[in-house]
Amino acid sequence: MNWSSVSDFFAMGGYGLYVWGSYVVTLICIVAEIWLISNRRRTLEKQYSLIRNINIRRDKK
Amino acid sequence: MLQGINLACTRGDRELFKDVNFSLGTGGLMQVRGPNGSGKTSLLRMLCGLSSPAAGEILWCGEAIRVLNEDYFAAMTYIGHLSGTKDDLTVIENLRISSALSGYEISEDQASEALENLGLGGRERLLVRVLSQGQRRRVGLARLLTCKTSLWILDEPLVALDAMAVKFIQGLLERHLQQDGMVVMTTHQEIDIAAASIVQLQLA
Amino acid sequence: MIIMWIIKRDLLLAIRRQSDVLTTLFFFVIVVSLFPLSVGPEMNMLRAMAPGVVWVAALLASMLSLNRMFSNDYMDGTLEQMLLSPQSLSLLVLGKAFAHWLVTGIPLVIMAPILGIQYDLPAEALVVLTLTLLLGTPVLSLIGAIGAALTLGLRGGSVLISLLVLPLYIPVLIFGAGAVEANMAGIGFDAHLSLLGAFLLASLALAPWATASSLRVSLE
Amino acid sequence: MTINWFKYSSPASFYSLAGKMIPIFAFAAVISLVAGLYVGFFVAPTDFQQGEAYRIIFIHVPAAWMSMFLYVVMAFWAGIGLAFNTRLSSMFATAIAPTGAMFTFIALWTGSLWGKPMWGTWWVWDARLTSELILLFLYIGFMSLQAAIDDPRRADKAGAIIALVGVVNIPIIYFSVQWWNTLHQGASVSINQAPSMASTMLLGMLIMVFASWMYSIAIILKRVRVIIIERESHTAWVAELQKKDSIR
Repeated sequence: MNWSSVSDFFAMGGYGLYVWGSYVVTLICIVAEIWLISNRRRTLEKQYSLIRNINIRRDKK
Repeated sequence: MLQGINLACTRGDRELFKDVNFSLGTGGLMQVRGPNGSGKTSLLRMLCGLSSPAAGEILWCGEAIRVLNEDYFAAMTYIGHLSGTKDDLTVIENLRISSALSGYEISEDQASEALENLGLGGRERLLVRVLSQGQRRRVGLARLLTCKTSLWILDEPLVALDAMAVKFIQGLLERHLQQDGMVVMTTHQEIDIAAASIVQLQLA
Repeated sequence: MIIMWIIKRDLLLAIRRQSDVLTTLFFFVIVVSLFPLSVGPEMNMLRAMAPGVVWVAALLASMLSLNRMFSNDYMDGTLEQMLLSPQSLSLLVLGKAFAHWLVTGIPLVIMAPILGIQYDLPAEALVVLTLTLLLGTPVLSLIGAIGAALTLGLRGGSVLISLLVLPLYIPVLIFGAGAVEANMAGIGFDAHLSLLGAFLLASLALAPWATASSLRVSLE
Repeated sequence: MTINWFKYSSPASFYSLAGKMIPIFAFAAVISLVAGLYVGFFVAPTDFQQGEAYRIIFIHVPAAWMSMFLYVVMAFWAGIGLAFNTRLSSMFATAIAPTGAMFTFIALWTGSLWGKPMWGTWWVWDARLTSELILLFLYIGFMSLQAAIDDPRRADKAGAIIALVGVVNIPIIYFSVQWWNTLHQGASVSINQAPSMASTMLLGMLIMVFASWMYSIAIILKRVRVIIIERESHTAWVAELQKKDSIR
């Protein structure tokens, strides 16, 4: 085991800022990418249910 | 011979036309009709190979034009709704250069003669920018007199022309058709052109 | 010869519209002259900076005129005619790129030694600078033609061209400016020149073809 | 059992296939990520030269590799789309670009954060970092060109041409930058050559590379599915999907 305590783990031998700065930004990028795609998908789904509702209404008439 | 098989054209999500079929033999004239936005210009651009159809195939003498490419261009002249002239060149320079681009290098005399025929005699040395719309159109059309191609594809060739010029173009087209040429054109004006066979293509 | 016609045509047009040529040239001169004003007139520093400054200014200047390369022809319909020419389109494009170089590249090459004097470059370095520009500017026109063809008729096309084309200019910039620096440092610069020559040959072989396909895509 | 691979080259059948594949790749990505981080932080020893700072390697190197691989893969699919006029391959190229750009950005960011303790500055014109920066420009150029074109068919083809031009240029650019770098500064501590890399370090890095691959495949498939729906919204099969409410 490399680390004697949790704070030791976060300090990263004095390089905490650099190491965690890298990992956190990477995490943010990945989360943002997943969120953006899901968002794009949701708007599409909304659009489609809208189109479908219009079609159903037209069919009923 | 020019053939179109099941041609379709889409603009974005919208389908302009589909299942367009035709066959045009030597000496034949095809008039493409239809309201604005029905895809007349799109069809002509397809026929001359500028754009490819969304579906279907265009054949020239039995071979697909997208395979023939330059061999097809050598047999075809397209005059679009843009005049195809440079404002900063003189009338005669324009004609000689556009003729050379289509593979027919002509001398000054030949160019002058063609321009004379189209009623532009005496204006050869003027810059095109000072000409009127109709005169520019004539400079563009002058290429028909200098190129010895068999298929002409003309997009609204008569627009902005006066009665005299319309008559001249009409005669020119008839002569071309008599010599076993082919013409595909769109026009809003009603004109009678005598031809061995006339195909009317109506786009919805 | 078709290529001669196209070169003649573009040169005629350039002569009748001299402002286009002059804008490029003055842009080049002004950009180069601005640097001493921004970093100070210290001659040793200017001498060290000169190759880079002149080269970057040349890149920007030749890019300035790129979007006019095809857009005028596109607007008046003459580009359509070129695409439907029975001649090979790559050859026509080569002619147009050559004309573009004659009109924008050559003035830069001629002007560069004069601007180099402003930066107190030694005589030999001036010769090398001119040589590198002579070999490098045609590459700029050839690669730029691809960008110009791809962005034809697009909104914000001129900004887009710089995004597409500038990264591709980097090797020319590195070896162009590098040759002059190597010469001033007393190292041989033959390798730089032969690499620039290789870039020129490679872009002569590939760029017209890529530009021709781009034009077909853009006009569809 | 024989699989009709040709069948999957049409967007319609690929759409459902991709839907089934995404969870598999996402699962593989998560598992290998956890394993890689565990090896990276708890098994791999402290580097005697760089201390703990070297642990940035576990994302920097995979990100740098991915950014370059993805550009080549993107250009490959774009080229296939251009040559054979297959819609799906062009859509793939479009879907790969943002992920590639993201990895390029991560490589730059982590490189800079690593450079600070090692070189004392946030940015060094080191050959690797400079090439990554230029690669980012190439990705941005590709994406902005596609974004500026309204007609998807033209966007695909134009994007393909610039991607292919880019892929031809990347080795030249990389080589030029390398040359330029050696001329202008002596050999400095290069990021990617830890002189004596412990085998556990290498193992951790390789697992992270695998995780990046799995993540990229999953996210690109996800994006391709969205693009398919956007592009093919007018076709019969998408209408069919809507009716059955099975767009998911």
